[in-house]
Amino acid sequence: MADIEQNSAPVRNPVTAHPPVRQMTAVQRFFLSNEFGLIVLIVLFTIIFASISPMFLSNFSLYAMGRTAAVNIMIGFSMMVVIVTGGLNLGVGAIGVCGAMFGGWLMQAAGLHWLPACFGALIVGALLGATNGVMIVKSGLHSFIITLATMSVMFGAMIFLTQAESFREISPAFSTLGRMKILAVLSPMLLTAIVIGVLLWLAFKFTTVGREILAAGANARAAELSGIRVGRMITYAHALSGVLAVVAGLMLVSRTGAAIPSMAGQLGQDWLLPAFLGPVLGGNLLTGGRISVLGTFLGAFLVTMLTTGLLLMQVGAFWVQTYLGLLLLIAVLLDLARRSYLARNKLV
Amino acid sequence: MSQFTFQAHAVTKTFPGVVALDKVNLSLTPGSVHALLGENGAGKSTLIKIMTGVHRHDAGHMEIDGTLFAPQSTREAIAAGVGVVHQERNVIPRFSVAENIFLETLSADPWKPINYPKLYRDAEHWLDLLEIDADPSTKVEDLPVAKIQLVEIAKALALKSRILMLDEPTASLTQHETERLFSIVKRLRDDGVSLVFVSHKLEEVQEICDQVTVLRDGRNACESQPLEGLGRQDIVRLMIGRTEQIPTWSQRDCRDRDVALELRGVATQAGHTDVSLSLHKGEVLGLYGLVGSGRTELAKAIIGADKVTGGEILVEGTPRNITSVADALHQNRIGYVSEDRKSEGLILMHSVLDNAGITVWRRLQNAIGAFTDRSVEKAVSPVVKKLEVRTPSLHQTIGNLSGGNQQKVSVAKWLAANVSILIIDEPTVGVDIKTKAYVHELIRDLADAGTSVLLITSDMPEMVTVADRILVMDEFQIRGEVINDRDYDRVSHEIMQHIHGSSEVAAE
Amino acid sequence: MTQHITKSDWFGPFVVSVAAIIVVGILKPSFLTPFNIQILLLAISVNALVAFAQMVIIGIGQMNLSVGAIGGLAAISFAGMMEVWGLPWPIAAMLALAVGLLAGVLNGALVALTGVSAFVITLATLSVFKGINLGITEAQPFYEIPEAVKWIGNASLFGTIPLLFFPFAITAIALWYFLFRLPLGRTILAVGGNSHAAELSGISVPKAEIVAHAISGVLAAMAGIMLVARLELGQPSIGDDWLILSFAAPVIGGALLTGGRISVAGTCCGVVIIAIITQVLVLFNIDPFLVQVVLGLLILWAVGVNRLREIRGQRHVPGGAA
Amino acid sequence: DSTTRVALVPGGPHPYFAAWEQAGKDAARDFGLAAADYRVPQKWELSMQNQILESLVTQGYNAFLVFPGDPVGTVAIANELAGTGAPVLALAGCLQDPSEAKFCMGTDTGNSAYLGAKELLEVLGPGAKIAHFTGFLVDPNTQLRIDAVARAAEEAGAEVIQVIADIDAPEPAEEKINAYLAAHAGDVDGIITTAWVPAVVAANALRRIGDKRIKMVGIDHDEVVMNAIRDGYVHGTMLQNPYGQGYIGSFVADRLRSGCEVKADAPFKSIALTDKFIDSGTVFAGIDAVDNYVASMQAITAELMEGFEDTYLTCS
Ligand SMILES: Nc1ncnc2c1ncn2[C@@H]1O[C@H](COP(=O)(O)OP(=O)(O)OP(=O)(O)O)[C@@H](O)[C@H]1O
Ligand SMILES: Nc1ncnc2c1ncn2[C@@H]1O[C@H](COP(=O)(O)OP(=O)(O)OP(=O)(O)O)[C@@H](O)[C@H]1O
Ligand SMILES: O[C@@H]1[C@H](O)[C@H](O)CO[C@H]1O
Ligand SMILES: [Mg+2]
Ligand SMILES: [Mg+2]
Repeated sequence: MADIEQNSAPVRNPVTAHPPVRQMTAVQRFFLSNEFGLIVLIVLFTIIFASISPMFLSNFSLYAMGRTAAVNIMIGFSMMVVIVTGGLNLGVGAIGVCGAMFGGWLMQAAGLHWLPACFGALIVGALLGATNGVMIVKSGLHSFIITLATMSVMFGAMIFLTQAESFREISPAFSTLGRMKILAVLSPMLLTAIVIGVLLWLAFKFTTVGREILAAGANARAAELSGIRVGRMITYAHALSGVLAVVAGLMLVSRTGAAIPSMAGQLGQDWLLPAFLGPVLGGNLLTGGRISVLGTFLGAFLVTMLTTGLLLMQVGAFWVQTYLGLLLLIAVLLDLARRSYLARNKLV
Repeated sequence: MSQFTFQAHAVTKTFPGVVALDKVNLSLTPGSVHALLGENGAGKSTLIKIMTGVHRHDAGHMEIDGTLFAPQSTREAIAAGVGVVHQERNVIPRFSVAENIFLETLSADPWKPINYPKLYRDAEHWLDLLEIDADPSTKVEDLPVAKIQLVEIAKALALKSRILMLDEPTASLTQHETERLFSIVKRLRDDGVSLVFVSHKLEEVQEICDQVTVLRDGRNACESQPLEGLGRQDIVRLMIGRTEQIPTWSQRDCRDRDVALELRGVATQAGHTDVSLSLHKGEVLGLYGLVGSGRTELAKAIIGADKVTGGEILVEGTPRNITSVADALHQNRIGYVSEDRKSEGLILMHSVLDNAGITVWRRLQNAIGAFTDRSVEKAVSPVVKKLEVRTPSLHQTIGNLSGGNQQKVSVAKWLAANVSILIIDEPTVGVDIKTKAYVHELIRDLADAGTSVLLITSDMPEMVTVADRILVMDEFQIRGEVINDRDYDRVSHEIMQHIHGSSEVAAE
Repeated sequence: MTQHITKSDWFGPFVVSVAAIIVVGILKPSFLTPFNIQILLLAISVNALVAFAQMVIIGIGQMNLSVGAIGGLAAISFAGMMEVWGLPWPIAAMLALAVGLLAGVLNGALVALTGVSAFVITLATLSVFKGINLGITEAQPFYEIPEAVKWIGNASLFGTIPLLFFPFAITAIALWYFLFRLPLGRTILAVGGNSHAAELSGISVPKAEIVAHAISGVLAAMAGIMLVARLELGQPSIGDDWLILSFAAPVIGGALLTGGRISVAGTCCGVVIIAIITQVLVLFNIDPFLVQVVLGLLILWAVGVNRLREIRGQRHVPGGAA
Repeated sequence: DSTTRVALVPGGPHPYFAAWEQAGKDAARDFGLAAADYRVPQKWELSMQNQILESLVTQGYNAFLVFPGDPVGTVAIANELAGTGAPVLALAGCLQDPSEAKFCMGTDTGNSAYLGAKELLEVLGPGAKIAHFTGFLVDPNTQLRIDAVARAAEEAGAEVIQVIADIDAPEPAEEKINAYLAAHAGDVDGIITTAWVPAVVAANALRRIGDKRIKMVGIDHDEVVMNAIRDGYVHGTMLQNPYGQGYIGSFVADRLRSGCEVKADAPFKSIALTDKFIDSGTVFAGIDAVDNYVASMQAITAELMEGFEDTYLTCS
């Protein structure tokens, strides 16, 4: 029989000292994180690809990879900021193209300098995104179905207005950005993606709006009852998504030296895959409430790298996709194995 | 040879950063009701989850009838005759009551067509037994919370287990439903079932249990001991290491002070037609009523989460049109502590700090709308400390905290919000006795500091301890007012009279 | 009883589709000619299977991005086995279904064993399946489709009911029976409704996941096979355009993407609505440059009408949107 | 031996380009090239094609025969490729001027659609009503084709009563074409299709209804279309010459790397997109040509090949 403890009224600070705890340090948490896993995979595959084909690390290859990754990263960011609300934006491509075409029109038809033209394009992106947000909030319908419909309307309106014609008279200064090399390997586009990534990270970590968007995404009802204007936050997230999509679109304009209606394929659907790959590999929950900007960045980068590596290895042209799929599976499984190994052996 | 049905020896379980159970022993005998007690976060639910195959223990072992018992899944535990009503609700909302009750047996023969008429008939038996007034074909999502709890109990009973564990089954039940449950518990006990009963209501424990195990900080404070001979204070001392301190406050009358919140003939979409009340500065106004009397709905209407369809709401004497909780919080400094912490009160996937701080972000933000976690920490940690929220750190995911500690945070975040009017709905459901006293103290402190509190609780002793004045609500109407002179018998009698009086009127 | 019907998940989409049929029928009488009905039913029959393949996965609270890739792989397997190996069509069809089953089980097993979200897994297997498809065909269609198969793809009863309608109808009924009357099917919806509760109730979540994905794979394969019969060739691009349709139809039909709530009848109505919208664009000779705009507006209209019906009389629920 | 490594890169997986593979192999063998490889983007996506092209540079290819994923959008990457010193030819479809592609060799899509429509309207006679089924609107060729068909109809006093676009994939094509025929088969006398997939689907649909009253002119040489011509359901098809494009293109690319230059005054044709166009053969194949269309394409190829160096190049 146990002793009945008497009169022990220990004074303690329950927040830190009780019960006996083995606190996880920030470093340990990082080792368990998705981001660390992605870094490991990126290093691993770099070694593999480089040892098979030394050209993989050539200046041109690295430059081209960074440039392609930059666009995929921006597309991923665009979807990410909506995913964190627990929603989706099928219209990233449609909005991206609409904004980019508007930017092209401003430069060609209205003869604007590229800076205000880009600004105008971003505004269009914000407006189109906000339109989605308002419709989702007002109707109470899932963003999937709303953005599915508006993607068709927006893209269709763009095709109707432009009659599917491209705008070629892009200011040379702007299209130079798409070809410029910093230190022989770095594209200004990748630099832009990094800067935007840092800004997003800051916004979702330190600003009220960012945090409120996350809260709304995690549990809309609880957020609403805590005094957060959930509808407004969802609208903000969609507007931001629109802006980021247009950044991706403008990157393509700069790179192609023209604004073309087909830059994201029919209805902008070509962007859907990269839009999901980055955020999902990056560990953002599709149910919302959790964001990983670095994860999205690394996820998009990993996929671009795998594709580049596979193309370089000259596996049978038609089979590339199979190998890409298998590599993705392997990547996911490796990461899983890493985490369960660490956990099982209590290494973290 | 062991005389026990079930034995746990030195069971240990750690979560990242937390030792939830530290060499815990437990012995159950057939035909007895075993109380499992302890403060919030002591490890009760963890032990139960290990016994039912939800978690795996790290060390120690368990036996049933002398053979090793180490369930790897819920199915194995059920097969071994261990049934459970978990602390958190676990139903399939879109499924009918009957399907939920028989969910365990449903998957036994995957290809045998379900005979729905028969399923409904079988379910009737359990519904009748627990006096649940619901059609077996109703979807569970259409039921009120208390009934869902009863459905869960029916579900556990339907398994006809040898060991049945009830983790705070009465937290959201009325007295009547609790009595019903107890008569069933007694019958099962007499049939030789071994029951485990978890509750923070010690009166219930003393009424129904014959053995007791107390956990403290994940360790046995006592181990499978007869309850007989242990008084309330003995148990309390085992749980918290000292005797209970029941705060008492003298009678207070704030009716001559300014009115902070006034309702004039308020009608709501939820069903109120004509509610008038005034809450004075620094007053604790109780709103008592039976389950379903419309108190929560009234609170939601006041804070703008539900539609007000008529009448007037005045804050500090001026009529206000509050259309959202944000309005209520930022424009009118009104807060609301929800009774449903899981879906309305907390964001389970976020950290303790994010949950406690959610109401202060806007207050702390600088010119560009940014704030630092440190400033939030500074704002919330006094309340978090005061309530002794048991968490390895403020960065712990709140979903990993014990139920009672979650409840504390859902109260804490509104204490941190610095509002002038606070509506508190059932603040101590599932909260241990020590914390309950802290919560009461906090409410009083708030009132003393000038905050006006509208306290909704179905816990009569709590009401009599804390409120200055009590309004009685029944069927969406205020039936009467009671001045609280802390005379429990008189006050409770008067309250019940208002309720019964109204039902007599209604019957006429 | 009436209340029971009007409250059910599929009633809204049903009203929308009936209204659409009546309006279009009045404005364009040629819409209701037997031949046009046949065309409509043909489109519905195949698309419904595609939608079902996704619906089952939505039911369990997941997403299957590889529906189209499985359908395409089954389609070219079906056509290829007949052309290259000269297999008789029923055997080829069975083997193609087996390909779908295998692909589905693979998806399900990976999801169940790794615990990685189905979204990620099927994103990866989508590439694998599509890559195998392209690797085998090198993007060239298989042309040698037996006459019997072509006949099945195009024959109809009384000039209105295409033969392909029957596999669809039988599948729909069987699927309803499975999901709403058999314990195994209910387990899938239980997991979708609350997987944690289902697990605590002794339901094997991995098993439910594997079964759901297996069914999804078979349904996608069926759609692929039926398309080969209808298109009269084994196109490697079959399935490329399924993804959006596969989600749109169940969602218009009242399914919740969070799982646990799906309706076979509702999904059928969703498919009907989409088929009518597609036809309307052609029937009313919409300027090709405006087709996409009108399409989007019609989808909004369809879901909007249904939504309005739901909202009326409902209480104000804050934060209902996501 | 030549060090030329030619990459033949279509816009995506599409049956039209299958002939390039053999053409490249044959050219590599006949002209002793280091390689002439057919490299297909996995998806019909501009970004995918760009990525492949970049990768091919890294892999050491030094001559590029590219079907532009987009006539404007592909200019930038073509210029970048040219910037590495590699000759770039637009093949089967053109880049819009200006670009650093040496020239474009392919089908004059507008002209082809115009000629096809003419063939159709000839058998239908004046006052005919025709429907036009075509490809994706984002493909600016589509606009050229729509305009060309409209022009042909106007000249012949016929009427284009419906244009259905965005159906260059089998399933939407199947759905829309069938729906159209179900409702309007009686209103229309002829059909012209100016994209591969709609041609296949429309040919099948006509066979299914068994309606030989409606005359159709298709495009490309899909077996379904050729068989429908044989059986009288389709009047004929506008052929293109993918093999010839790949074969001649590989040859020219090698010549350009070994010191040849494109003549300043080469007799290029002008089309809507470019002033440096070489027609690889725009041929109508009706019932009489259906069994020997391969031969007639080979004849065209041989003819083009024969005079190519003299006509278009100056070699040191
Ligand atoms: N899944 C988990 N992850 C991390 N920590 C956990 C988890 N579950 C429980 N804990 C921790 O284990 C300890 C014991 O929790 P448990 O739920 O067993 O308490 P309890 O005695 O049931 O309390 P209550 O009376 O509040 O229900 C707590 O400190 C809790 O934070
Ligand atoms: N027994 C019941 N049967 C059906 N509906 C009920 C029942 N109890 C409550 N409700 C529903 O709940 C609503 C009122 O509950 P509300 O939560 O406002 O009451 P309350 O007084 O706060 O009670 P409590 O919070 O103690 O449950 C009503 O709209 C009613 O429809
Ligand atoms: O229609 C065909 C194909 O669709 C492909 O684009 C190649 O040339 C066109 O004429
Ligand atoms: Mg507990
Ligand atoms: Mg209540």
